[in-house]
Amino acid sequence: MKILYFAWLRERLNRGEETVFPPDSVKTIADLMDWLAENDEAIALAFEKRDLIKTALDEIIVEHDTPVKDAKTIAFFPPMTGG
Amino acid sequence: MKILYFAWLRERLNRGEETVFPPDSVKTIADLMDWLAENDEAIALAFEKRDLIKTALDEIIVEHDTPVKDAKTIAFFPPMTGG
Amino acid sequence: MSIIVRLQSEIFDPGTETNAFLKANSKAGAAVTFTGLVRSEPKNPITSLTLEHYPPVAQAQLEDFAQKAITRFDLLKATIIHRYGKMLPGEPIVQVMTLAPHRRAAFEGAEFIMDFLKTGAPFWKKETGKNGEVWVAAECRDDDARKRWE
Amino acid sequence: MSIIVRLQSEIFDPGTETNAFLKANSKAGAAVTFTGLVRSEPKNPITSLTLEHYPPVAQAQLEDFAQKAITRFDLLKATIIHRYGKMLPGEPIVQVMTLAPHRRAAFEGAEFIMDFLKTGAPFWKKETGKNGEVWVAAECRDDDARKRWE
Repeated sequence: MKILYFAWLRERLNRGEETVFPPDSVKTIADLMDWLAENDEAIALAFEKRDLIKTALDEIIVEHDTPVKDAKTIAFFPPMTGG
Repeated sequence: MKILYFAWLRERLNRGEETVFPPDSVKTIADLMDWLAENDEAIALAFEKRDLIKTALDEIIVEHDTPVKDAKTIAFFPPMTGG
Repeated sequence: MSIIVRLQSEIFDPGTETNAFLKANSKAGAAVTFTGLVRSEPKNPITSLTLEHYPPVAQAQLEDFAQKAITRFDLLKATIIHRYGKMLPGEPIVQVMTLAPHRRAAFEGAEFIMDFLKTGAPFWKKETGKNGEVWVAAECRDDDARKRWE
Repeated sequence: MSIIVRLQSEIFDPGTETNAFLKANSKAGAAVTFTGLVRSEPKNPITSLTLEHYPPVAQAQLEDFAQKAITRFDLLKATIIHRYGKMLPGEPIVQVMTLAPHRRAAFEGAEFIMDFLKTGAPFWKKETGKNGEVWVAAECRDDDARKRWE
């Protein structure tokens, strides 16, 4: 499963992309965030305020309770500031 | 006193401008319209629906109850359709 | 000068006017350009549109609307270009441009000016088509549009 | 094709884009162009603005917003141009253009697209100024602006 990070998340974590292999217990994006945070202090800190982290699953913007089964790419990013 | 007519008023009356000398009994624009209509059948017909006639007094858009004393120019025109 | 009002019979180029209007103002974050075009619908085609106007009053009214928009929405500037005389389908009739720090003010300022301009400035449209020449009737919805700013 | 969405790092010319968009459509009576500019206020001057984006999702979201605007307001067409990468004060960031038979639809369509674009498409702004690089925080009023269309 490919993970993408954007904007200040990317800068803080010092990477825009990584590949991870979460266990079967990771059912939703929220589970994935917990699991990533457990294994990485920087991620734990960056994910502290959960509702400030937006997500996309296979290029569709989704909520944290979305199942991750069979997902190829999960993106994490701060609230969008376009225009 | 100079009278101006615009758009379909001008076309129907076959003139865009005329000079008139209303009597002292003409106090307001409404009085002026009555007096003009008395003296000209085409104007009487054109002014039939009073609220469809807009007016300007010395280049300021005003209501029919505005006094005409000392006015140099009174303009009559249909509802505006700009843009 | 933050207000420009131009009445002209000559055609104008919408893009050139937009670029001239956008010239450097570092406080500006948002610009809105509204362009009104001569419409000719298939079911009621026209060959030309002719606008009559009352020059001094048209100029004064448009300057007044632009000034009210600047004050009310805190615009950085506003420009109105309005044509008169004969024009052809597809040609621009009017262009209203507003510049503001943020988008909401720029949008509202331009809409405000257009809503007042439609029924509050002495211009009259005459369409020439297969039925000859027809004066365009004022529309109630334009009066309603103006009233929403009261 | 009634929808065009272009993501690009290159600067664009607002007037040229407006003129290309206005190309003959006889049913059109109203065109609105919104241009978002890099703002640098005297009390908080910036030297540049950098936009990061998530390309496929940004493209898909903007196409979706344009399509929704066309359906909801019966627009004749809509174009969105959005830049990414580094840009300088005064430069255009984004341009949204709508074409409709009447002005209200053109205005509402452009505002609708901008309100969704601000918080619904994956772009992130970073300002470079005297305090170094600062990621721009999302604004509540932008969320509110989006909600008014619900």
